[in-house]
Amino acid sequence: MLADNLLSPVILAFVLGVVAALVRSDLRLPESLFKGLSIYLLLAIGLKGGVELSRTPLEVFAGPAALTLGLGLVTPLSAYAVLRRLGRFDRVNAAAIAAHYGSVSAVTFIVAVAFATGAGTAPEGYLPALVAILEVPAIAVALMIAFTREKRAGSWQDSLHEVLTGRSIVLLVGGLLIGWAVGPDRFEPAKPFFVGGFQGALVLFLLEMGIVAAGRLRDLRTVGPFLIGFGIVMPIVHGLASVWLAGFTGLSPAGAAVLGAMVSSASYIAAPAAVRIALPEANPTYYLTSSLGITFPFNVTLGIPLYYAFATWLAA
Amino acid sequence: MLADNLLSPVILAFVLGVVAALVRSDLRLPESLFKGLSIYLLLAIGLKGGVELSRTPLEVFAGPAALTLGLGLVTPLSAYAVLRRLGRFDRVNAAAIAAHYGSVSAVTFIVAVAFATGAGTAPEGYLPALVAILEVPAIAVALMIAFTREKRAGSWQDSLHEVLTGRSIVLLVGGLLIGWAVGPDRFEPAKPFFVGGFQGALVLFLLEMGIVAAGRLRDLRTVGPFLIGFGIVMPIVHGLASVWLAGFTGLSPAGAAVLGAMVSSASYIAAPAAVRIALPEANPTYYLTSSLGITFPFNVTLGIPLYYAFATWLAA
Amino acid sequence: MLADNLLSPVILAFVLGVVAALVRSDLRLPESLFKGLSIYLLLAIGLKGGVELSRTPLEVFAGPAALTLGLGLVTPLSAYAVLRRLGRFDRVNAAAIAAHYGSVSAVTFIVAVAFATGAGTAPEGYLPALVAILEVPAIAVALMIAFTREKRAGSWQDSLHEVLTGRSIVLLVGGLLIGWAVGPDRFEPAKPFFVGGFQGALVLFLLEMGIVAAGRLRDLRTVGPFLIGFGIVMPIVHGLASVWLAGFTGLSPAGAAVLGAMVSSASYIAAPAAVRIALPEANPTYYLTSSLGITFPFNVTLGIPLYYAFATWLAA
Amino acid sequence: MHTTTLKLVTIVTERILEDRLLRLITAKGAKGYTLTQATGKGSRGVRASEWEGPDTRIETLVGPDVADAIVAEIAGKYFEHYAVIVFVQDAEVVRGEKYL
Amino acid sequence: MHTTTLKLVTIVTERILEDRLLRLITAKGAKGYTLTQATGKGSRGVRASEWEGPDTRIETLVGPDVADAIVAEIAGKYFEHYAVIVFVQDAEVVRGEKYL
Amino acid sequence: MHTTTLKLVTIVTERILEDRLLRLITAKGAKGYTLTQATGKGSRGVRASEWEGPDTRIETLVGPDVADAIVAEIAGKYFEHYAVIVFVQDAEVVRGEKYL
Ligand SMILES: Nc1ncnc2c1ncn2[C@@H]1O[C@H](COP(=O)(O)O)[C@@H](O)[C@H]1O
Ligand SMILES: Nc1ncnc2c1ncn2[C@@H]1O[C@H](COP(=O)(O)O)[C@@H](O)[C@H]1O
Ligand SMILES: Nc1ncnc2c1ncn2[C@@H]1O[C@H](COP(=O)(O)O)[C@@H](O)[C@H]1O
Ligand code: NA
Ligand code: NA
Ligand code: NA
Repeated sequence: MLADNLLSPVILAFVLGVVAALVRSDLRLPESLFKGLSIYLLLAIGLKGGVELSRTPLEVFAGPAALTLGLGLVTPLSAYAVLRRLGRFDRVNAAAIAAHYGSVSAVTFIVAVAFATGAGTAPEGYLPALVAILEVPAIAVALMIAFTREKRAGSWQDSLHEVLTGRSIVLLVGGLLIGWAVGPDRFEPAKPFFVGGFQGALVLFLLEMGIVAAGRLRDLRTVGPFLIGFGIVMPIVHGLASVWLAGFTGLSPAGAAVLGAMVSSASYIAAPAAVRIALPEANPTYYLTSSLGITFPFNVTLGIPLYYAFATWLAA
Repeated sequence: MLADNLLSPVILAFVLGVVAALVRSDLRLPESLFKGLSIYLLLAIGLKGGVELSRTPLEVFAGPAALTLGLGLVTPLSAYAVLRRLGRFDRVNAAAIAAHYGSVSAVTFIVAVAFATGAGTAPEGYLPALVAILEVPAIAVALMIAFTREKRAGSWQDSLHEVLTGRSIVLLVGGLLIGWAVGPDRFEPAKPFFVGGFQGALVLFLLEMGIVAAGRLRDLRTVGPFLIGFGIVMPIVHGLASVWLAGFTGLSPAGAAVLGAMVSSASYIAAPAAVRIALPEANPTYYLTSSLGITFPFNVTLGIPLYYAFATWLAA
Repeated sequence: MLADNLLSPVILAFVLGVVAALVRSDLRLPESLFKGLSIYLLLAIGLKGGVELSRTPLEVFAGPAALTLGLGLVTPLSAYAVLRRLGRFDRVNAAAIAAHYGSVSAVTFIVAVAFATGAGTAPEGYLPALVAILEVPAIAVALMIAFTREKRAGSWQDSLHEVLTGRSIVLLVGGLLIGWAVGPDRFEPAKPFFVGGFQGALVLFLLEMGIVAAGRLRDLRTVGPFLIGFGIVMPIVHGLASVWLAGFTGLSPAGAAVLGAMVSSASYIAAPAAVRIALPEANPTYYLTSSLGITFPFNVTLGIPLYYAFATWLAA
Repeated sequence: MHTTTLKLVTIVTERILEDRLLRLITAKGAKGYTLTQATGKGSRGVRASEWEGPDTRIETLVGPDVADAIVAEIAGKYFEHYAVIVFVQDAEVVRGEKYL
Repeated sequence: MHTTTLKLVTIVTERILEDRLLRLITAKGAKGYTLTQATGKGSRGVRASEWEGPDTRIETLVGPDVADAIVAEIAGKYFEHYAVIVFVQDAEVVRGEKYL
Repeated sequence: MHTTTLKLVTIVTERILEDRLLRLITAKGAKGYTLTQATGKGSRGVRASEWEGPDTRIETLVGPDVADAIVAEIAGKYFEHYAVIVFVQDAEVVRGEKYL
């Protein structure tokens, strides 16, 4: 099963990207294409999720949604506590990193869905709605922690506007609403583009992600062993706990595994932008290296199979 | 039927773009991608039209083609007359706007085809050839009006070169010729890309169109109530008249509706570039706001269903 | 058969690009899109080739591979000899041009595969591996010639690093390895994107190739009649010889024709970058105009059908 | 040809500050600006969102007082925590009064 | 190192004028130019084709007379109806004779 | 506001030299640089790989000695065979000591 994940074109493309960067190849996706692919991927998962949502009864959706919201509020607190107590980070940097680990990485979500589907059991189709629910609260909570006691250089209203109107939320929520409004039939003509092309586009996207992540690797020494360990252990803790809790909301094992992957993942699109504005004193090297250089690679290779194995074991 | 149009992913993506711009989201398709999509869409409709043309007898095509040419010559004159007499515009600005309303918006055409197909009756496949016929004459006529009496700052030869060698015409005419030369069988391998992906690509394109059009909305106050009214009533008049005339050339109701949408539409790619060069004194705020901020949104939401309803009513 | 090739959308798109450039149209694919398409095409042929390789026994592959390597070492020498003896080029320029004609044009390869497939007989699926084998050696050989006797302005270590870590090799070899590792089943989800979309993406790519190649045409007068002749005759010689030799390695006629096209082709991505760095004294007008302005258009229109006809005639 | 000597203020900074700095220079009296995309390296290596795009390069032609005001405000507000560089040059502008 | 003082003429204008202005500066004697993509804001908000791409930024190193000629011609022909800004600076160029 | 006068060295050259020139200017003492994509025309028409992208425009703010060293090295090593242009201007930089 691990081999199934590691031998998928998506993961190997990520590895190829890392290798290309390490041998100092000139291979880079043009920035505008990378941005375009991220728009495509976010809109596609929004649309597909919305179409599924349109045929999901509210009572089925309510439990997982409430759980996701709760996890979005709690995980930044647990991450913050660990970073402060065990990691001895100052308040600002701890809050900055916590915002990332509370929020969610859409690409990790996508890879998890692809993995579960490849393993034979498609997770619930409405999960993208949970990604949207998970994205914002954690950032708000973490910033609130940072702003409670002291005056700060940045503005936290500015920052919230940044997340709420940011590309990820607009495309996810917008896509969900569109998909939900049009329903399966009217979505049909757009399917070859948004569904058929999806996996391949993801391969190209992860190729560039590998190049970007490799750029973070050289900072591993700067961030020190604690943050490296944090970037692996924290996701495992958050992920397994979420898988376990998900079982009580009626989510299928595949769905629980994907939710685990989501909660365990660290944001590297929405959160960095928001944190940069609200907490400019925080050091980007910490939060970018841990979320992008450690947690993301860990999750897409080893984490997702782990959450999936745990979910199926729980269900058995 | 109106709901059918308004609830398509294409239209809702346009709305999402408008909303994203209004909440000042950072969502924007990278410029190069938007340009790339426009190249793809124009080439795709050219190719599909050409393939269809290769199996259309000349006598079937001749009538609609002649009508389209005629409308391309007449509509700039009617628009000019209205703008001068009722709108009290000066010659230059009236001619500039008339060039836009005589020419055609390829995206409106595409949306109209998608609408008619979605409504169950595919229009004639050779219609893209009519788009090519409709694009240039109106611009030439309108510039001729502007250049007859006075000396002008711009050059109208330059401007004609601009339209004739412009992206839209080269891709449309080039695509038509290629599609016509290769025929259905040899086009087969390129079909998944150009036909399968078409609707989805259109969704992405209209998302950005929404953002661009929203940028024109703030100028609505500048252009005044007359131009707002003109941007809605003129298309209705041109559109309904064309639908009615199309009936006499043997076009199906669906084809007539699409021709109506084409004729009613206002150019915002070819015409603005040509007019900017030939008539630099004309105020771009007038012609861009009316064509892009008023007529385009009106047509893709309400106009197309109206022309379609009229066409089916006429045929019944 | 020639008509079959000339009337394909891919070739006609190339012609359209040339025409667009000649009439000075503003049509150009944005640079980032062109680069993105080249990444897509190279990765796609790598992946497809790797998947095929995973089910090809080594003994089937060994013969063609050895032949390809041999041709990669010999063709730069034959090209160099002709350029020095008959063309009276100085050592540097002769070596520079020889590097291009020994190496390979991936797009010519793709067009040849499309042609053979269109003609009804798909060539061996593992051929992309041969493209990777053919790309580098010729450049190394040609640079070695240039560096043996004299001190040079450029650095040939730098240059080799450039080719080996260049986009083409990383994507081709990386794609081959990924495709080989994942095998046909796990590649399935990425197929619509990488296989279904391939031909259409190629149409768009060749449109821009036409525009780029047309830009080289104005230099035809500068390079003189010898190089024009060389750009047509050398590929024919290399191509026919390769087709003939390929017959002894067990390659099918279609495969032999494609190998002929590969060997006959002149690089215009990897080689120019490497040569510019190793041999800055060489005049880019010579090597770019001959490879891109003469040999590429010749091969995709007339050359490929010729090699194919010769291969089927040999087999009959 | 009658020309005016104005100050050309060039700012290179992380993309995330673009909107904020444009508001700042407009508030200080700049009548216009020109933006180009840039990348760069200075004392701060990392950018908050690598795919938000690289840096932005802002040029604005202004009078000397406006130039001073812009430079002072940016130095005070952004030098400490953000990657930003500002430099000022003279430039001869035709009909430069328009920009004052 | 021997250097020459030349004039660096910078023009920012709507994309649609790019070809025309390049012909103009070449005709006036410029030996070369450098183009970058730009966007901007000035007194004229609207661009003719938003997706034709934004503005273009043209730099050309020329002698003082050529600089004057370019500036005068652009001011005369394009200032009234188009979005365009032109400014001139000094620049030290190595082997600058090549550009005269 | 306290400013320092530095040299702004601008280099426009073929993309293929980008890495090499960045190493060169860093080796000569530049503390940072700004890159923008450019295209251009000069005495050499052709670029080695048209789709490697067009030219690159490098700006670096440095002290006068570093500026001289950069200009001399580029002139010596690259002027003969490559398309490259270098020019130097003065620029007032706030807290300019950082770049020395
Ligand atoms: N010496 C320099 N010359 C030119 N640009 C610089 C220099 N130093 C920094 N920059 C630019 O300013 C940005 C921010 O620099 P810094 O604040 O030092 O990280 C960099 O990304 C570069 O684009
Ligand atoms: N004060 C300024 N500083 C820098 N660039 C300007 C300024 N004013 C205008 N521009 C540029 O020149 C273009 C045309 O300006 P305008 O003719 O005033 O609309 C704008 O799009 C900007 O790119
Ligand atoms: N007179 C000039 N003014 C501005 N840029 C120039 C000039 N001449 C050349 N360039 C730039 O320098 C590059 C190399 O020029 P060259 O070495 O003359 O081919 C060109 O591609 C242009 O971008
Ligand atoms: Na999380
Ligand atoms: Na019209
Ligand atoms: Na070859």
